[in-house]
Amino acid sequence: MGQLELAGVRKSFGTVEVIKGVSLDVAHGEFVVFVGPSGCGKSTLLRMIAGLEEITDGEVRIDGSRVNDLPPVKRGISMVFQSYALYPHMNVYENIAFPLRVEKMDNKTVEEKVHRASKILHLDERLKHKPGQLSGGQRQRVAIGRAIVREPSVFLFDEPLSNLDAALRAEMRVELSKLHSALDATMIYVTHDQVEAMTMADRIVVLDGGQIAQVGTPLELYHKPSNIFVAGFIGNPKMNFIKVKCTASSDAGVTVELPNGAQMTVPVDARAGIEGQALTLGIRPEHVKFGEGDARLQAVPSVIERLGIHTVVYTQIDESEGTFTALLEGSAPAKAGQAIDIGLNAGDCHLFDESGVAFERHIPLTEIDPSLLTAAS
Amino acid sequence: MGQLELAGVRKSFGTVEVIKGVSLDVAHGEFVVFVGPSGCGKSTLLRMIAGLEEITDGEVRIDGSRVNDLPPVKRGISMVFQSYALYPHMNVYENIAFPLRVEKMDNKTVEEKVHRASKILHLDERLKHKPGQLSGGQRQRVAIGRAIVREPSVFLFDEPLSNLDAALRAEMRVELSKLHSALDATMIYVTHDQVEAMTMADRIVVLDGGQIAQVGTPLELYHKPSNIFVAGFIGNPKMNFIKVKCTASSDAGVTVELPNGAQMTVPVDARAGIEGQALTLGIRPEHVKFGEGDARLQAVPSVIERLGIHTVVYTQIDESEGTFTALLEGSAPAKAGQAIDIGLNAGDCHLFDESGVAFERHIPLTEIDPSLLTAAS
Amino acid sequence: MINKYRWWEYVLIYTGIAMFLTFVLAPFVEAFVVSMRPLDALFSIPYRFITDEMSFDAYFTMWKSVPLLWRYMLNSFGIAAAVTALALLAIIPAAYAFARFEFKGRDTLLAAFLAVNMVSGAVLIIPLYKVMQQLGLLNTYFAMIAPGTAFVIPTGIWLLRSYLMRIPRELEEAALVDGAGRIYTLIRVIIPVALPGIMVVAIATFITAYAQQFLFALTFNSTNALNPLPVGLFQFFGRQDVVWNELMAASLVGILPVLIVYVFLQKYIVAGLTAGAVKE
Amino acid sequence: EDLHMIVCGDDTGAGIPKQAALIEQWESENEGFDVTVEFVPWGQCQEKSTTLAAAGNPPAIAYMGSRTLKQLAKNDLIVPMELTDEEKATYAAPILGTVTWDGKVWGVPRAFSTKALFYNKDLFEAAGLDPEAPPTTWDEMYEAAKAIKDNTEADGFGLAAASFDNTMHQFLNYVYTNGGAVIDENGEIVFNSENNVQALEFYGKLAEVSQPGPVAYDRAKLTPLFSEGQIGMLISGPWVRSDVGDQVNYGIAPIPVGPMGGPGTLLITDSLTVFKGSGMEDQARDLVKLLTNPDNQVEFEIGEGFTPLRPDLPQVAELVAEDPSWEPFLAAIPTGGPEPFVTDYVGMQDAINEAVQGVVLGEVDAAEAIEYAAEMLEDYK
Amino acid sequence: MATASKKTDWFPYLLLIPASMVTLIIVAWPLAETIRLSFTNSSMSPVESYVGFENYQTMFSRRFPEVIARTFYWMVLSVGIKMVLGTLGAVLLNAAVPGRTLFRVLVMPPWVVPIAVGVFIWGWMYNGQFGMISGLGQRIGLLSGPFEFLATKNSAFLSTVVTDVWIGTPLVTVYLLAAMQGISPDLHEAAWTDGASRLYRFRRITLPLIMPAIATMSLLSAIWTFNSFDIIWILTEGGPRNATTTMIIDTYKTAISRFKYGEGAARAVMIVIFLSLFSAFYFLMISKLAKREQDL
Ligand SMILES: Nc1ncnc2c1ncn2[C@@H]1O[C@H](COP(=O)(O)OP(=O)(O)OP(=O)(O)O)[C@@H](O)[C@H]1O
Ligand SMILES: Nc1ncnc2c1ncn2[C@@H]1O[C@H](COP(=O)(O)OP(=O)(O)OP(=O)(O)O)[C@@H](O)[C@H]1O
Ligand SMILES: [Mg+2]
Ligand SMILES: [Mg+2]
Repeated sequence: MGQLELAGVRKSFGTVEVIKGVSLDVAHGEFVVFVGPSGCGKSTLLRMIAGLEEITDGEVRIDGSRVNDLPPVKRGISMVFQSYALYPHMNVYENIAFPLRVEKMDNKTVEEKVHRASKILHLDERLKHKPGQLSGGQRQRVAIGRAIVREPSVFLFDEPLSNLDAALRAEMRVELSKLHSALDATMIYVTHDQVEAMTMADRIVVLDGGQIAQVGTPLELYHKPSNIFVAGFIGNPKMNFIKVKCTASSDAGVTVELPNGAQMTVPVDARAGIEGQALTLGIRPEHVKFGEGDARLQAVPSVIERLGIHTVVYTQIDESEGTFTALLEGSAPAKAGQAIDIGLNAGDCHLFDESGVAFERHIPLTEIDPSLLTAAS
Repeated sequence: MGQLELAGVRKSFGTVEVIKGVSLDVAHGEFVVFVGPSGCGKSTLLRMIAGLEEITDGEVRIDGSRVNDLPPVKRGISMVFQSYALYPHMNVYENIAFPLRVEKMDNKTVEEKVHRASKILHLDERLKHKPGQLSGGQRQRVAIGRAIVREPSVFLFDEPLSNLDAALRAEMRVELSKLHSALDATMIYVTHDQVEAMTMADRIVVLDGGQIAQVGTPLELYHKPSNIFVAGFIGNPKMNFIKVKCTASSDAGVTVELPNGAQMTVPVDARAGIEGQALTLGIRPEHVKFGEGDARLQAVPSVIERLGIHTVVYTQIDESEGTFTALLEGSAPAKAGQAIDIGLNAGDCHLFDESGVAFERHIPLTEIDPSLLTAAS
Repeated sequence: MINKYRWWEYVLIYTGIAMFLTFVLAPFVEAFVVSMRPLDALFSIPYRFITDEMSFDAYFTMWKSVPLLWRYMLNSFGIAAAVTALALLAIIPAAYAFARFEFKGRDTLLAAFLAVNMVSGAVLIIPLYKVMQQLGLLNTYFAMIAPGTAFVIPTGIWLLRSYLMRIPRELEEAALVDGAGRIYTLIRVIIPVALPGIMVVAIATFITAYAQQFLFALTFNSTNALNPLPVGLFQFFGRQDVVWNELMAASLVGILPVLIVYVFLQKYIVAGLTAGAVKE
Repeated sequence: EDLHMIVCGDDTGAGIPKQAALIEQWESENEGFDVTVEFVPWGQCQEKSTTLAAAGNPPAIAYMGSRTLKQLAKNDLIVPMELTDEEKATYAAPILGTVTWDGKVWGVPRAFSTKALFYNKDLFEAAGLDPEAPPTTWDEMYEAAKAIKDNTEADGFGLAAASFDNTMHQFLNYVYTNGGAVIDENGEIVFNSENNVQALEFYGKLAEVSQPGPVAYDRAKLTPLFSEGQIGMLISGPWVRSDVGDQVNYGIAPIPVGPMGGPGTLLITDSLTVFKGSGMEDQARDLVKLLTNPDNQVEFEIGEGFTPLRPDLPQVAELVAEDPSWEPFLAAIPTGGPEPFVTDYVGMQDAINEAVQGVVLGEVDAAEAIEYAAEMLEDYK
Repeated sequence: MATASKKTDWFPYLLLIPASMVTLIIVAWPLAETIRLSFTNSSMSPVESYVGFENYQTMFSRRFPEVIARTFYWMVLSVGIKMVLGTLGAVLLNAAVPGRTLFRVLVMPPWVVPIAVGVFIWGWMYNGQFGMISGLGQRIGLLSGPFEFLATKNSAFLSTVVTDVWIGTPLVTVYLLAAMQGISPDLHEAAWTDGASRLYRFRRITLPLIMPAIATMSLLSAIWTFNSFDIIWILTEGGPRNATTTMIIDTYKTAISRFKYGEGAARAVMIVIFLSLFSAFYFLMISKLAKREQDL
């Protein structure tokens, strides 16, 4: 079984607290992804679960029992390292067999298990090769092979795909997803890659400065980020933020005034006494419209990127603010230096108060097919 | 001036020919990107232009005069290395000043020029730092700074962004584009990143095994790849290929039969006597429709990735063939294991003959606004 | 292109190398010339490089005048090999500890080891003799091996430590996660991975041990059959006159084995040092 | 039991097999004793024996320069040989003097050397000198050397001044032929004398007519020069004869005499010494006496080419008859003087060498050098 | 590596046992004994008694300061030449010219030969009559007659330095060569692209980047050179007139040749003290220099 529980886990290096009280429940068989900016403590948290890093405070429980003081091997976990950490002097077979050799398993059983693993990972042809002779994707699979022969109940991955090129990464992503369904194991996966997080996770844990900013399914995070940090972090290109002023709040939503004076009522839960406050409006680049929408803004694109599928327009809404990005369709007739007409639909917008907390959006839950939320598993 | 010309350029390492006769004209001020799979000779070609690698045969001309035997500095080029090649023992100021120091320029002029460059690149605050203390993006900018102080007419970049993370890369892409327009210099840029190539290039040179596979604007390559290699290489996710049989050829196009028996007339230039031949049909994942289109295919998705904006569906059309990828809208109700109805529009399809050469597509030139083709410059 | 030289640069480089090599090799040429002359023709004046009476006789007669010569060479080789093996046994774990673990007194201990370099065997000879005597090691190979080992350990630790620090920590962590004990990890993972670095240390140790085995052998050993080459060569200094030609011949033949070892292994030295050197 | 015997030099001399045979004979007579002979190169030989003794593990017998005996005895490292009067009588008095201190004999002479003047007759002739009239006084020697230096390609004299023991030995020849001494019978330093200043002055003067760079030369390097006809004269021991062979036409004469003295030479003996603490001192003494009894010793000497210790033996007469060139070496014995007996031999040697080198290099004048050295010697007596 | 416990981790200490044992027995104990001896009048004789600082006093009352100065001069000269030659050699061997693999091998023999053997050969070379240097010098006309290199104070001093340089240079060369090869070729290409000549690149790129290697090597080399014994001993025994008597020679002469173990031990202790001071000073300077560069 692979049920995992973190209870108020803390970690300090010297006097610096790096993990500041993290609590999390992971069900057996779940695929949980940790994301967050560099240095937020993802690796540290993972290493604490693995037993590679001492736990300063709090408890880690696996299947209900405290494992704080157990060495890694006793926790029933396996870890795949970012650098793969393959043993360069052993061939693929011996690399995969290593954990079994440690257990002094007899040769026949070893062979059986290694062959089973190498079959799952399509490595049969490569067993005689040294890691140096393998491509990045193959190395990755060897590292996974070494992790699965021990048949652990929890897998830990630390940015396993970050060394691969885009094409291979896409391929491996698919293979990892398949593996997850095949193995019926719990997986905890650290990444800083949006796409990986969105495509593979059952649930995503967004970490910020050693604390959990939000936990939820990918689409929850995408559609209902609970604060400005998560909103900005999830989604690529990044969500645009515009400073607005609240003019009214009603059941229909909160009405705000854009920098150019346009007004718009965003369908979010109203709050009392917020009229006149400065709020932040969020809109994802892919929701920006060209020449249509509830509110319009004029802007002069400074750079235009044509990706074939899309056209990315970079502009500035207001002198004082950062870049505003719009993702338009491939053949959108935008041109650098020529003013264009940008539109926002109120229903696509997010709204955040001064402390960065999101207003609950009125997205009728039925609009997202609930079955979709686990479709990727 | 920065007019560059390659005439039948060849390069052998020992007995292995790596560049097999490349001819190319680059106009002054143009932004040309070299792309191609790993090992195809991109770096080698760039280094030959730079003068870092001897030219086995053929000529490199800059502004009309042969430079084969000139050392780099005499060619009026500057190069930004993939690894940046910053001098670790010098601070940012000295790194940028290095080319000027070599010229024994007086201190005042050096200071002026370095400050001008550091201003353009927003490095003013960092002049005292050593490269080791900089982030990836800052290092990148220092490398560029060192290249621009010499005010060369041709800039060469060898995968300058490949070490950066996604966010920084997007940012630097924009900055490089801005720089290009600001400096009015010719730029030759090597990358293996699709997005970089598509967004920054005036023209893209696709290299394959030491030869030019196609030269053209990004949209030309995207819409009218001249062969199956370019078609597969440009675009992400990759174009899907389906084996089809030609049943007829007329002015309206070439009619082909799909594996499931469906027929479709692809609007491409007809050729005589191809009836009955096996052809390859290409369709980009983003052009695959869901439940509509000229031809329909049934397929069972094996993996579904939900990126928020899109849903990526991986499936197989036919036992014998590779993965078929479809890029559907974010909320497309696809589910792994549940058959879906995929549709292709004949107008979106590409067609290739047995040797991989494309049939000229009937895309009315007017449909692509000509001004768009240089919009990114 | 960057490595293309103009003709005068070639001239400069080759002249430089020629001068450098002349300095380095001249003594060997001299030794060879001396070894080729019969004893009474050695002291010919004025100096001439080549003379008619040159022959390889000394290379044959030396085995007769110092009958145990082959034995001395073998001893030298064996002692150096044993020193190398023992030193590695001490160096590898110590270097590993210094490279990987945080423990109380680490820096002090490391400095202490390095300080051994500052003590030369020559000044410790008397107390050292007493140690050897108490351990009952006098007149055994071990009397030459043990002190040789002690004095190569510090440099070895220092070299190997900087090499080990470049091995990714994750390799050990992976082994730890896979359930391997620390000794198991050291033997099965670290040592094989560090082999290039160990190779350098081994070669350097071997050469040092081969080149510097005079004093200890002389003082701690009285059994002629156990003597290493440098002590053996002293037998060419007869009471009244030195058999120079045979001495030189024996010296040249004596360094041959190490030289051959070096020729075969030199690429590891440069490669392995590169990994270790740049770091510090 | 293991009887450890250290012998200096190598085992190639013709005397060694004879010695080995005697040892074997002794072993068979003394059940349970096993003699291991260790040959140690000259440069390190005495240091080694002494180091072993100081560390408490002395060899039973060691070959030591007789000059060290006083030092060893004073430090209680060796035992006296307890020779009977009869045994003593077989040695000439000056020879016995080299091993006697405080009334006891501390070692038995094993190797002995005396010195004489070698001169190249051809060079003498070439320089216009009489080849059959070798110089008998310092002045004559200097004149002859100068003549050779001036009139031939060769240099007049072979002078040793390197930092080795041989330099002091050479110098002592001049001290003894000029009536000088280093230390008197009472153990007082008498180095600072007019005799010695003259000797040193002359040594410095000889440098002018000697081979270039005397400071780089010790005995071993001078012999080849003589063989090559590069120097006209050389003061050295009997072994030079075999080294030179018939390469040059040379004569041998007694060492020329200084203005204040008479004939003289330096007598150097190396002795077999019995160390204290090996636990088999008696057996060791026994073996030493066996090896050095008149018959065995002379056989050994002839084999090794040493000057015979006991000139009166019939074997010696035979030897001289066969090879008359021995005569000058034997003749010198009665007038010879020993190496000075001090407690810090190397200290003395360094002090004297330094004085010699200083004068040869022209850095100090003789009187000053002697005075300074004499002061230093006070510490070493 | 952290484990899940807070107890002291004995494992690293365990790993240090073999090296420590050997060092303790062979170096530390004899060293302690040497320090003890330095306060006694120990000599040949089995009896010894404590004499306090007398040995140190006598040592300094003699010409010891001169010996110290000479030792440092000898070391600085020798190490300086070794570093310069080694750097030059490394540059030459790093040049991409045909034959460089062979050259790299040919540089090594001096390191590989037993020191004593190398010094015998040099002794022969320095001979004015039969040696190669004087012989060739006369041939070429550089010397008017035989010149004995070991016969005058200055030439003997320089000769010992040259031999020490000969033995020590190969290791320096190889070490610096390795350091140079560790510099990414990109850096040179970048500088070349900017028009920097070979010399300029050496000055501004190669040299600064191998500076750490030069620093470490020069310290190690200094320590070894300071303690270098066989070379001087075999060539000159410290002569002529003490011109080549360094601290280690003086120590050996006192302790072993003259059997004054107490006095010799005092000198040995001085060597260790001087070297420690020297190394500490050296490290201080290096780290200060490094810091200054960082602050630039
Ligand atoms: N051994 C350590 N000693 C001190 N601080 C540490 C140590 N390991 C990590 N840290 C600090 O803890 C913080 C979290 O580090 P961690 O490696 O967990 O970040 P991360 O989220 O994995 O970042 P990245 O995405 O860059 O890998 C960082 O600020 C880091 O500097
Ligand atoms: N110095 C060299 N000697 C021999 N072969 C070389 C050398 N440099 C490059 N090659 C070969 O030339 C071919 C092209 O190399 P190049 O570096 O130009 O590829 P690339 O297109 O830049 O690839 P990547 O995207 O991986 O950088 C490769 O097959 C490579 O192995
Ligand atoms: Mg991390
Ligand atoms: Mg490349």
